[in-house]
Amino acid sequence: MRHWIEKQRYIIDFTLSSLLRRKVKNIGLLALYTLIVFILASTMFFTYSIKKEASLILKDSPEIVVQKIVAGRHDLFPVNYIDTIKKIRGVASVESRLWGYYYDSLVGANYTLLTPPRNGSFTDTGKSTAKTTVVDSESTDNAKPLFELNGAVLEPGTLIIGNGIARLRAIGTGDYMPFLAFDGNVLNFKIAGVLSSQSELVSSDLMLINEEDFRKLFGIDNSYVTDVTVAVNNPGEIAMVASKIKKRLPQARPIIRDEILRTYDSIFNWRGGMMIVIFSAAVLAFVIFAWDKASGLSAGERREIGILKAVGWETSDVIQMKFWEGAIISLTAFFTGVILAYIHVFFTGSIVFEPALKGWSSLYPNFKLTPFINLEQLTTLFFLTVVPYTVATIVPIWRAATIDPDSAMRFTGE
Amino acid sequence: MIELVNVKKVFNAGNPSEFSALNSVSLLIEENQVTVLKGPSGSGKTTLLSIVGCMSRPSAGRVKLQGREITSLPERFLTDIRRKTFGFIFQQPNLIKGISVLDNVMLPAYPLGEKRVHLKNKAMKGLAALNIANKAASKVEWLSGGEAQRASIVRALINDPYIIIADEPTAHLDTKLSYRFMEIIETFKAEGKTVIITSHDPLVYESSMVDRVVNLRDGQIEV
Amino acid sequence: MILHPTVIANLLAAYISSFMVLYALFYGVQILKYWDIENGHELQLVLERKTYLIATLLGYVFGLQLLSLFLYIFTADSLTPLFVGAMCAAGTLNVDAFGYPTLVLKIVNFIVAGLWLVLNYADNQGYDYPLIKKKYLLLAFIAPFIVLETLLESAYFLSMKADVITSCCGSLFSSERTTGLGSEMAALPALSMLRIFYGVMFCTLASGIFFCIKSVGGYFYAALSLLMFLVSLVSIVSFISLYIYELPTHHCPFCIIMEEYHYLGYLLYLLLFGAVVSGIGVGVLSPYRQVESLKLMLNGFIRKLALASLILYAAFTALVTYEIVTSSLVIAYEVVY
Amino acid sequence: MYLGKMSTIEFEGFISTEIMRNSSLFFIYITSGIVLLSLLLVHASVSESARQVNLEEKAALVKILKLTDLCLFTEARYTRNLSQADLNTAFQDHPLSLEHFPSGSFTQPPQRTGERP
Repeated sequence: MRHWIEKQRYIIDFTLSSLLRRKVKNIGLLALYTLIVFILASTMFFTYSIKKEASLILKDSPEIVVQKIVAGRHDLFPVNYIDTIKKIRGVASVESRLWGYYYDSLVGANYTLLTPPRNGSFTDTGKSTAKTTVVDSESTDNAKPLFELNGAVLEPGTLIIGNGIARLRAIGTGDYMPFLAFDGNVLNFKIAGVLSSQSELVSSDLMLINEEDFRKLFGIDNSYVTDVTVAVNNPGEIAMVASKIKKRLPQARPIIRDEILRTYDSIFNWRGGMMIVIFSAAVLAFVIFAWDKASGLSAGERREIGILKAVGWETSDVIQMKFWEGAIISLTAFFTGVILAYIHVFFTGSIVFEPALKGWSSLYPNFKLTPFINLEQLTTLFFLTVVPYTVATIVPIWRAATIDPDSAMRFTGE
Repeated sequence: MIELVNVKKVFNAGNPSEFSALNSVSLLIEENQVTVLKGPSGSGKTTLLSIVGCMSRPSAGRVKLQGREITSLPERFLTDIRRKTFGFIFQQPNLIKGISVLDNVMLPAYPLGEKRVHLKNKAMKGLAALNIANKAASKVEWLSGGEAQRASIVRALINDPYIIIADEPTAHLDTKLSYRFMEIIETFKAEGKTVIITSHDPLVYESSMVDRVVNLRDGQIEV
Repeated sequence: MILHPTVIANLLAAYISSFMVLYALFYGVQILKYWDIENGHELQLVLERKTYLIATLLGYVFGLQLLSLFLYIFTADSLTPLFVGAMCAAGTLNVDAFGYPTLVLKIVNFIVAGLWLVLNYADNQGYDYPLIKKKYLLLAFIAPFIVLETLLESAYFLSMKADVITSCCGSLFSSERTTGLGSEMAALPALSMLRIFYGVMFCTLASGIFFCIKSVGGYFYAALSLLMFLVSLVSIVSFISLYIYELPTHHCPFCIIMEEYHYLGYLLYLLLFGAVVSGIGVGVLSPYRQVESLKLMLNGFIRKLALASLILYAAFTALVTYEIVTSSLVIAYEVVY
Repeated sequence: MYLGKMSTIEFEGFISTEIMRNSSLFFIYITSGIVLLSLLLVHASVSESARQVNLEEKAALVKILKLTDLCLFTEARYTRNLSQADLNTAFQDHPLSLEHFPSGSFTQPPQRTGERP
């Protein structure tokens, strides 16, 4: 065993010196290899961490969201349906939600307007832990305290806007923002507060507005809401309650929370896989390049192997040498690629991908992703980059290793 | 010591460019003797040498080394025998550029996995014996013709083989260096090694210490 | 089909190893047909060079099989959220009929590829390629299984349907999937499995030591080590996993290689696989002890194999016992879930 | 002359130039690579716990405002809230609306549209 280790060390000695001798040829291969690993690693890190973040953030989204569908298209949810849902056993509480979009032609961006629950209050974690007050929907009188966000109370005629909008329109608390109402006249709203920049991933285009203002802006009368969220006593019962709602209200479309999570999971799987499928053409080109480089031995290399074999190296020793050569190049490319990708995705917020991901949206949340890498991603990366490279070079390596020992004898000219 | 029994070597058999380098050569090489294979180029000298030196296998016939049949050994065993038994000195020094003379000399022993310290001492002793120890760390490109030849001789001796094979050793040396080379061969013979040289340089095959001269023509031995 | 990076990596690995095995088989058949050690013709020299190519290819296939076995389990685990009712990799493998057969085939292929390498190593020691015909017959036996495994794996991944939101009703009423192979193994009573495990392990170690001393009973030891392998797999599912998870109901043999359990499963499975490959290797090589060119070295090599497999089994048992002792779970009475 | 001088210096320092064998360099290189990689893993888990506070804030906001979607695909109304039915949300009916790259082309069609109740 001792001899075997010592032999391997000798072979690595020789391989390293031969690699350093032919720098130019290997640098080109290494650069391309690192680029391939870098792009694949960035894709995977990005999709995995955003998927993990989505599942962490959305775990508290409403258990069941019920919408009304008319002729296959979304329709406003009549308030009197709420009582039928309340009668279903297992339903803890039913709350209505009023939300919609407002297209701001000035900057070509869509805002999501949302009426927060009556007396919930929320403070940034920066200052103190988030207080979430339980809202009892029975008390309908509007004397209740309004929604307030770290001190800024949402009175009628004011707005709380997401950080993205503030950045896009360069406005802040205290400024005014005109809105074109459904009936043509202009409503002016004062900005009461701005949501924290930390939560941009969920709230960058969000606008919190009072219920009366929302109805005034969009002309929705009191007997309708956009949709309804249902809280269930026993989480195991969610699917059962949803099926009951479906039976009682045939036009309703109940959406369960873990379906939302599963959808996001499959979106990002699809997105990651799609990038890799597109990118596999580049990997294939690289594999062919590596195969060609490995089989196109220069006269010098051929002579060198001839000398090695003449002097006493056996075919399997030369194969081991070439294996170590491949291993050194692959490890260098793998380490550099992964480290660069990590810095690229988690420190610089994947600048390279930004144009592709942003598309045409003029209001894109700038969010910092929490780094999340595990062994599985690194193994997958290893399989998608190092394995094809190694397999592509097996036959050329074997062909190079079977050069006849007496070729060194025949070699006469200098 | 080495016995060849009607050895044949045919290249790319079966297609029009078939060419038989050796046809039924039988040869016996005694122990501790200096044998010179003489013959014009293209007479199969180098092929015969590569078969004797276990570098390639004959198409037909038998090769015995110290009485042991080695014709149909797998390459792994053939190389192992070659590493331990034969020392090769080629027409060209065939040193690998870019690595130091010391590494070049130690190269044949890499697959044996000897401890590096012992190997280095052995190599330094060999270089000192042919007084090129001062060039140990210098690059191969900076050596003169004679120094390169001597380095390749030290490399051939690194595994202290008891048969030395030299293919046209004096082809690129001037007379002074050729004499020096013959003196080195003298020391091998004194140490009990067997030496096989191919050459058409009269200085070699007429030298006093050559025990036997074999003439080779068109793949056959002239009696 | 789920377009998931790990799924793509799995399929790539599977197709690469089948391609390599078929490529090796192509030359293997040539060797089986034209191999004649006596003559030194061009073809014979070319075939001898090919043996190096095949040995290298099979070496890589063996490594790839091991890596893709673990990646396969990783993929199953990472796809779990996409399926209703799948708690972990065990559930995802149940998604369609191809999950478990692929896993079983992967393990079998890995072991057989390991045996091929053991046979190849022994053959390389002989100076006249003594086992060359048997080696390539075994290769001809391995190839179809690896191709079959690739087909099963692609069927498993391609026919997989993620339960995403459907447009018509939004919520999902897919029925609970019946658990397949995994549940029977879990149903075996834990305590009696514990006794069987230690009993069979004791016999294996005893017969191994006996073989090492007297070098008699190689086949018996090989058979026992195969039996021990199966018993260990079953006991991992039935009681060892309970102790590791410290949860009397969690029988999943795959979660132990995950992060939460400090990747303990890797060590456990590597020890087990190493032990079974070297154990069966003893049996595979025993008939060739009389072969003339292998006579002197083969006995030593077989004894080394037996010793290796003994040490690995002992380490495996030590690790399992350590887990049981340090686990806070105590299975006092017989509980069948 | 210059060449000559260099080789002599080389000779005196011969014994010392052999400071590091190539293979030891290689092993140091490998271990440093592995160390760097594990540093990344450590950094990932450290910053994950540091980010926990931030994640909880977002989760709390989602809980209070009862949000259902990430604000990622903001270029079109019907891609903003993918899980909600909308005039033509990606998942409501046929999703392959390609005019809005990239989210339009990146959303995956639901697998089993017709079969289930």
